[in-house]
Amino acid sequence: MFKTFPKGGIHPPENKLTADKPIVVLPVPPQVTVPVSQHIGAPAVPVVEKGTEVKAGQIIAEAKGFVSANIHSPVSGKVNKIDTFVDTTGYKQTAVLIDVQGDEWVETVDRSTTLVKEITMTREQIIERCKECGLVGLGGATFPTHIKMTVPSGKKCDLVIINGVECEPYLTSDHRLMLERGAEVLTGAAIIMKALGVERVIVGIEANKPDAIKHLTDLAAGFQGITIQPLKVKYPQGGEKQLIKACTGREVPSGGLPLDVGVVVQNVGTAYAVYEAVQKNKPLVERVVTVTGKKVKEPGNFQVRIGTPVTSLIEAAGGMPDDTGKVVNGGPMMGKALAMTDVPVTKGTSGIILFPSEESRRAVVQPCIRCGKCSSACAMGLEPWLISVLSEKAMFEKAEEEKITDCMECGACAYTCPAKRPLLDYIRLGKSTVIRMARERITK
Amino acid sequence: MNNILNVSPSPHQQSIETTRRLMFGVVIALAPALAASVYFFGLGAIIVTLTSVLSCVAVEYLIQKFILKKEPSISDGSAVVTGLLLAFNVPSNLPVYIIVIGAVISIGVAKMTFGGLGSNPFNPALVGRVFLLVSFPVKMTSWPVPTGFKTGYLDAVTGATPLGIMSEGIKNGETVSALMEKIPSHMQLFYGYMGGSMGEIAAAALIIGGIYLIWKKIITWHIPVSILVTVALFTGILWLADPTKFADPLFHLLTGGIMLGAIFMATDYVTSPMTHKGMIIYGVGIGVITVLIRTWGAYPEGVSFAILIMNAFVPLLNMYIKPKRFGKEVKHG
Amino acid sequence: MQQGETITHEGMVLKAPGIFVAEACAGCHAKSVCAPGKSETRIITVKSDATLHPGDHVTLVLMKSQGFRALAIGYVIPFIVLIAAFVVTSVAGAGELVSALLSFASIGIYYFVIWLLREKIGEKFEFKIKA
Amino acid sequence: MILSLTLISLGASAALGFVYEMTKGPIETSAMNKKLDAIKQVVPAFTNDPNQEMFLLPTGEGDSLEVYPAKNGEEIVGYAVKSYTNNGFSGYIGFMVGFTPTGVIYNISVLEQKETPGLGTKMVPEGTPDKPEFKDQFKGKDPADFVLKVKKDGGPVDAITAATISSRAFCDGIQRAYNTFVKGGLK
Amino acid sequence: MEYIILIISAIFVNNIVLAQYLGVCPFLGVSNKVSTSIGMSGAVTFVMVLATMVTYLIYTYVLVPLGLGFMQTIAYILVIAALVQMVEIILKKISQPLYQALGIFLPLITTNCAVLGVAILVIKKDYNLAEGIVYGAATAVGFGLAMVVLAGIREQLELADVPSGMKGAPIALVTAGILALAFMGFTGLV
Amino acid sequence: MNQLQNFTKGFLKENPILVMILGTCPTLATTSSMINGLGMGIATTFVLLGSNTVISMMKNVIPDKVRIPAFIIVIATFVTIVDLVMQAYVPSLYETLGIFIPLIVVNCIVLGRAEAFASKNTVWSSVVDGAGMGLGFTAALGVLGAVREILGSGAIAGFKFIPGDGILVFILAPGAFIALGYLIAVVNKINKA
Amino acid sequence: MSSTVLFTIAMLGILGFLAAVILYFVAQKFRVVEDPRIDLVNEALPGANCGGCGYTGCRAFAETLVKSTSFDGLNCPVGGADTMGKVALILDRQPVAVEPRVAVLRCNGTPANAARTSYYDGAVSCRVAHSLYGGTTGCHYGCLGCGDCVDACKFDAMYMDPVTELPVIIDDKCVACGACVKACPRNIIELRKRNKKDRKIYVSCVNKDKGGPARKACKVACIGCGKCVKVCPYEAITMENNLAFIDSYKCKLCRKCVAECPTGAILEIGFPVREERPAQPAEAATN
Ligand SMILES: Cc1cc2nc3c(=O)[nH]c(=O)nc-3n(C[C@H](O)[C@H](O)[C@H](O)COP(=O)(O)O)c2cc1C
Ligand SMILES: Cc1cc2nc3c(=O)[nH]c(=O)nc-3n(C[C@H](O)[C@H](O)[C@H](O)COP(=O)(O)O)c2cc1C
Ligand SMILES: Cc1cc2nc3c(=O)[nH]c(=O)nc-3n(C[C@H](O)[C@H](O)[C@H](O)COP(=O)(O)O)c2cc1C
Ligand SMILES: Cc1cc2nc3c(=O)[nH]c(=O)nc-3n(C[C@H](O)[C@H](O)[C@H](O)CO)c2cc1C
Ligand code: SF4
Ligand code: SF4
Ligand code: SF4
Ligand code: SF4
Ligand code: FES
Repeated sequence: MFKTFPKGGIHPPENKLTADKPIVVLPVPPQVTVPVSQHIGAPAVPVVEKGTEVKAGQIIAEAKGFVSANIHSPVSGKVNKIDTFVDTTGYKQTAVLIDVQGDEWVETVDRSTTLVKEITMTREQIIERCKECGLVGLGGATFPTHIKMTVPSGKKCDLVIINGVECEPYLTSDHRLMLERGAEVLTGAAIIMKALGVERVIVGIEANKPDAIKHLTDLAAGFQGITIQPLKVKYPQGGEKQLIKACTGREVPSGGLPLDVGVVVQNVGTAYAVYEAVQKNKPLVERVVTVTGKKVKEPGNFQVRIGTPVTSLIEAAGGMPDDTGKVVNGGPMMGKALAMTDVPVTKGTSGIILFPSEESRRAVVQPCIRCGKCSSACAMGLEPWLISVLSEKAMFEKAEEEKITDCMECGACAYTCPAKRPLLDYIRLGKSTVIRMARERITK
Repeated sequence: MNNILNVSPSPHQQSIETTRRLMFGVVIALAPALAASVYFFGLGAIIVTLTSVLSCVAVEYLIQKFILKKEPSISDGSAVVTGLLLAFNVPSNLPVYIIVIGAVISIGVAKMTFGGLGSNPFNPALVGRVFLLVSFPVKMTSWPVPTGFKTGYLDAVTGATPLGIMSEGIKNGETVSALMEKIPSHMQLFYGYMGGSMGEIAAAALIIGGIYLIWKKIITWHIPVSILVTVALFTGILWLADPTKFADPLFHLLTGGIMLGAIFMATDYVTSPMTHKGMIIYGVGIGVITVLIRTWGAYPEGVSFAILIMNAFVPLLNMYIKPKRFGKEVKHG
Repeated sequence: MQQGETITHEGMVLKAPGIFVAEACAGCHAKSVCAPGKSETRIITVKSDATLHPGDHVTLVLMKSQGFRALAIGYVIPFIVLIAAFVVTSVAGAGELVSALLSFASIGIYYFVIWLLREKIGEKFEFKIKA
Repeated sequence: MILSLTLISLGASAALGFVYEMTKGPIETSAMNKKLDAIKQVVPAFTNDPNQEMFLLPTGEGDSLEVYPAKNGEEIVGYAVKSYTNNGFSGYIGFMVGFTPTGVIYNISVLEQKETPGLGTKMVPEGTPDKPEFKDQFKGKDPADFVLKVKKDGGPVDAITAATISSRAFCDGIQRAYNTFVKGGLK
Repeated sequence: MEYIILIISAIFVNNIVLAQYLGVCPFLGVSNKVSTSIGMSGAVTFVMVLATMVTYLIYTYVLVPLGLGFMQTIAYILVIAALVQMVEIILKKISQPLYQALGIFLPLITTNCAVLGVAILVIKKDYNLAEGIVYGAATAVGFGLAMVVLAGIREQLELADVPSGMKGAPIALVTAGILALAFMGFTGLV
Repeated sequence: MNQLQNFTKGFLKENPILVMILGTCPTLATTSSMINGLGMGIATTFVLLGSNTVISMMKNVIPDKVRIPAFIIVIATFVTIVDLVMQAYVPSLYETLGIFIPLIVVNCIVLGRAEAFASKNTVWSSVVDGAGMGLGFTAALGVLGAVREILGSGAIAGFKFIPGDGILVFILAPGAFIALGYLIAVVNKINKA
Repeated sequence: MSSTVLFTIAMLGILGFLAAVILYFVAQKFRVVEDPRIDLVNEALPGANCGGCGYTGCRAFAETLVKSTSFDGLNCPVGGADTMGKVALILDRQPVAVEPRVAVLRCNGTPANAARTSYYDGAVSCRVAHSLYGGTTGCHYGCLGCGDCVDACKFDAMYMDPVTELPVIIDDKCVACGACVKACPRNIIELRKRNKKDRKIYVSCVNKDKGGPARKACKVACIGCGKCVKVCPYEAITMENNLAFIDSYKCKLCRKCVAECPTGAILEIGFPVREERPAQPAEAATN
């Protein structure tokens, strides 16, 4: 029984080239660059200085403010310097540069691979541990996990959804994680369940990963309250509002959070990180990254330390093909294009895609022919053609009335548009302006 | 290694659908009807089509190049579609100069004046057609009779359209059944054996084109179906009420520009609503106005007017009929 | 204020708390030569917590629905009253002169009723300021 | 202030009244002339004042038409019948139809019409012998044997191209005049 | 039935702006926004009917008996101007907020061709008072319809790249022309 | 501003129809041929001249508060005079212009000029202004009429130089709107250049 | 006199009286609040409605001018001193002299000076590009080249130079309305004092990086070395965040700094070609 969300959605070519490539653990690079802001919210504040000797797993920057997360050293070695670097977002920010020496870990970390299924910690301890370990959502938004696990008073949570949809083309890291570390992921889910005091977990997986569906369904038998929900393939099913609608029929109200309908959504990678943090006391210093592309020699899924330069990841995949025209951090629909490849992997890096030059340029922009295909594609029920032109013409108030802030930036509209309009470019611009205007209104 | 990388905001993939592909899809869908017209009207159909397409493209090119001083965009194919549909909407014996005037009006007045592709509120081909109809009523209503492929053009033998015969006759007090005698059988109407505008006659060929468009997802069913159903229902009710004064629904569906209009002209993206609900209201409006004009108006045929009138309401429909926003109804589980 | 569409209007603070507004003719291309519509500038009183100074330029905001309500009370309902009164009196057999005069009278009554209800109606129209 | 306005009103009204008095005569004559011109056009030369001798004849459809007898001296040379039809492309068309005492159409003048320029309006102009217009085909015909129907309806009248409706209406108007003329016993 | 024909004729077939060329200035001037157009139509309907009634009475019961038919124009214009102003004053007196709300919503309805034109046409067409009222109301609805439709199109065009020379009145006129062309389809409906 | 400028401004720079977009109704309604257009223009010019003259003469007499009703009365008087005179002496033209003669009274140009110009200027300037504006109006009507007549019936001032029918639309309402639209666009362009 | 004339007079008398009463009443109620001077001032303004004054349009500005008590901070950049003089005359006040200004582009990152490190392929809009990343060169401060400023200019005073990929300001047409300043997401454009013969000297760079990275990104970047600050005899140059800034009101156009700058970040425009002997900085050019 495959479910999906009712309105909108598209079917871009899947190109899951690395679906059958097992996760390869990459060696530690000679030098890592660890940005202090790898999450939504205020950057963390460095607590080391030039020359400090650090061990892997040691805290090097502390969360500052409510929505923020600790940063740990992914390697052992010596701090080379703390300076500004360009990160994957294309902007400068502070990072800690560490010269690697050996691979020594903080003693408290349990590095064994034995599965620990039993959950001994209390709710509060779990949340505290996630906070200490600097966990953030790995599904893309890098929202600090501990905040998501804390239900504000007055709200009720009765369901956790584990997002194993991985609806972005090309990416397979979640897929591999579910296949290879399925039990850990489910244990992580159980921990999240406990932290939120919830009885039920649904794991949503799209039908293009039948092996993962089967594997997890088998494993789920050993867990209380976990069900696997197969879903039809349709982008952007991984968007949390769409996923909730698909799995439960509940509709997160406009401007609301999943919690408004009693749901918390976590990515499978996050669930795995929760498992490692809670059961193994291991901070978030590693993640699985898919490196792929049609012309890449040895595409694959790699487990790497945070801070590893993207260049070395690409080397691991057989090097950058000569005619590479675009490198994207993340999926082709929502990822960010990199202006240069000597940027570090961060907590939010789910994949690196190398597009050959013929696929790297956008087609020539033509006038909107009002075909309505973008509206049909929008899963949020918006009218992308309208809000984008309103934003282009700086009619932001009108755009606000047309709910521009509901846009989740999935890019389905810009993908479908036959006139190749840069719809999302302008929508994003309008969205940020409108949000800024709204904020100014409140503070006034 | 350093390639200069391309950087753009997401998404980094685009579908293969382009404006040009859509437009040429429409051209392909029009091919059967064009073949039928050439079969029935011969050389005239070819001359009219060529003139119309060429002059539409030329007008667009010249205006963009010399008046608007923009990069000409004729390669998107929209002018070709407009040209073809303009040709489909006129008799196959129309003199070249009138067709050229039609092209100037369609492209120059109805399209480029508003800013070109995508900006025009009214269907360009129909503006051209109605303009010609009102300006040259004689030339625009002398319909060549289908004779099989002939090389006649301006000198083609003319006669009335079935709708014309019906409308005249009823106004003259004749009964429908008597008039039906003067009109080809329904089967002949279905294949296109009747007088009429060049491309509107062959219902069968137009339906094939329509199915192709829907199959290729170029259009959705909403507009054509709502128009045809409305016309069938409305004329059906009238027919049941008084079969001597009103023709049967099938006759209405098979004659005049209903098929051409419903499948190819009302569906023009630019001038039709964006939401499915809007499309259905739009279609029903076209259906109702068409039947009103056909049965009570001075013109025997009303599809063109009906579409233009509903075109005018499209901005209002777009304004007030919005897609259902996600998260509007606050449900709690 | 986010919900629903609004009508906005340029205005200038005349003296706090009064606001000085050019009426809707401001948008009409003919206003510079349109004598009857000219120079009628309306003073609108707005409750606002924003600190305003005479001479400040502000945008007045009125909910569209409130605009339409004003329209209904000011013009549409009296129209209906007028027609209804005319129809009723005509059907009752009055001649056109009498019917007409009676319907004018009904409008008068209508306005009188509105006048009685003025407090209530007044509450419904609320201007906001967007600086 | 009210005084000044009243004064202005007074001045204006004086001017108005004066102009009205002045133009009253010419307006009446010009209105008269218009009718007279039409009558002159459709009947042979006359000496009387048909306006003075106008009488009404019932059409048999519940209304009446104005008939203007034209006399040369005492001899009746023709009748001008003011007829109409409501079947025009745009509704009402008014005619002045001139008959000789024998019932033959002498000439027709269209007094009022709202037909489409270039189509229905072709019923208005007077032709020349070498370039006859629509109207000319009726001259000298006796509707008793010249059926007032367009060719499409089986009659002898050549319709105006692409304006059958107007042509039909034209025939209808003439027919009305003729019927009234005959019924009134003038023939 | 007669009234229905009158209504259809006044709204569609002989639409006051699109076929009779009356009230073109406000048609062009106020049709920038749909909401204002709707408001304007409502207001014009009331004013038009009121004006038709008053002028009809004055004409039939004052001017004609006195033999002053030629004073139609001057009497009408004064009466209409005063009437419009009176409505405004009454509204202002009744409820200040109501009046203010209308003020920023609608332009002042001054006497335009349409109001005066309808008053004159009612006399010219020999309507009785009831017909005159129906005609006035239907004409106003037709005026409103045309204006709202044009406003919709113009609001949409605001987002389009209309060539600079055509912006404003020219494009509104061309649009109105095509609209008139489309409305010609109603010819003969009555 | 000298009197010449005062006079000529009505033709292009401040043309009432083509720049200020006023008096559109008579413009559209009476320009199906050039002659009709000119006729309407001249009638309006006469009213404009008359009212401008009288109002500027009386500007000191009329109290400010009642100036609008006073202007209206003056204008309406002139309109009625034109109406009566045309009815008497050019009945056929009067008939074609129909309802638009009395409607001169609401033509914004007339009242607008009274208010904006005549009530503030000397008699002589007001006469020049009225003449300029009126003739500008007339010229615009004439040009539009000519364009429509040429396109619509292949004739100019009734003289037919293209055989057959023209493009009929231009004599009808849609053509009137469209032709005026483009004419305004052209004048905009000229004024900008 | 006939009865018609009598009736006419009576009729109009009554009508006139009625109208007068009603309309007079109206006139009372609708007291004209508008200051007649607003119209006059409005007419004196250029009517460009460009917003350069900071108000929504010329009329709005006219209203403000009339209501204001002094001209402090009120200026129409389009009409300049002329217009403000006229307004002052109407309002019977002293005009405040506002020196004319002109827009200046503070970036010289042509492809020759600043190597392109990536190609921007998104919507052609500086605001979009700016929100996306640092830009197509190593300099994260410089011009993005999509021409938002050109679109913003209502006076056709700007165009994009296809070779330098930078906007060019046409001094003669620029009225210093500031629209481009607001449009540029990177704050590259500055309104500077307009000097005689449109001469100008300014630091054509906004890079706040340290010398090394700045120089690496762009050959003509300001590296913050401070030499110009030292050499300027009029203290017109300040240094902040590794970036030199020349105050156009203090600068006396002596051109000493230009010669001093090691990267050529300071531009001199509108001066006659320098003579070969750099020892004697052309005094003649200073006025
Ligand atoms: C300001 C803000 C506050 C949030 N608060 C909560 C919260 O209290 N509880 C929670 O479960 N998620 C919270 N979220 C996280 C969102 O629900 C969501 O999971 C996150 O934005 C990532 O979703 P995405 O990847 O679909 O964009 C918050 C997000 C933001 C931006
Ligand atoms: C368009 C869109 C697509 C997304 N696709 C996925 C996805 O395929 N898998 C996923 O885990 N999260 C996806 N996300 C992020 C989820 O909305 C959500 O943030 C995430 O599942 C929350 O888990 P996290 O906080 O653990 O990251 C997507 C978000 C958007 C807006
Ligand atoms: C704009 C337009 C105006 C028309 N005006 C008239 C008209 O005034 N009189 C008329 O008889 N037919 C007129 N017609 C044509 C009728 O609609 C109808 O086609 C015609 O009368 C049929 O007659 P036929 O058999 O002579 O072609 C007009 C057609 C159009 C398109
Ligand atoms: C499905 C479809 C239908 C179309 N129908 C028309 C049409 O009826 N008339 C026309 O001029 N162009 C038509 N076009 C072409 C194009 O949309 C048209 O030229 C635009 O209206 C010009 O802006 C059509 C295009 C498509 C894709
Ligand atoms: S990017 Fe925004 S507007 Fe576009 S389809 Fe996705 S949610 Fe809708
Ligand atoms: S998909 Fe593109 S062309 Fe179609 S309506 Fe949306 S923006 Fe316009
Ligand atoms: S260059 Fe800038 S400051 Fe100068 S006129 Fe243009 S927008 Fe205004
Ligand atoms: S100066 Fe600013 S606005 Fe202009 S092109 Fe450069 S970045 Fe864009
Ligand atoms: S002339 Fe302005 S409304 Fe008619």
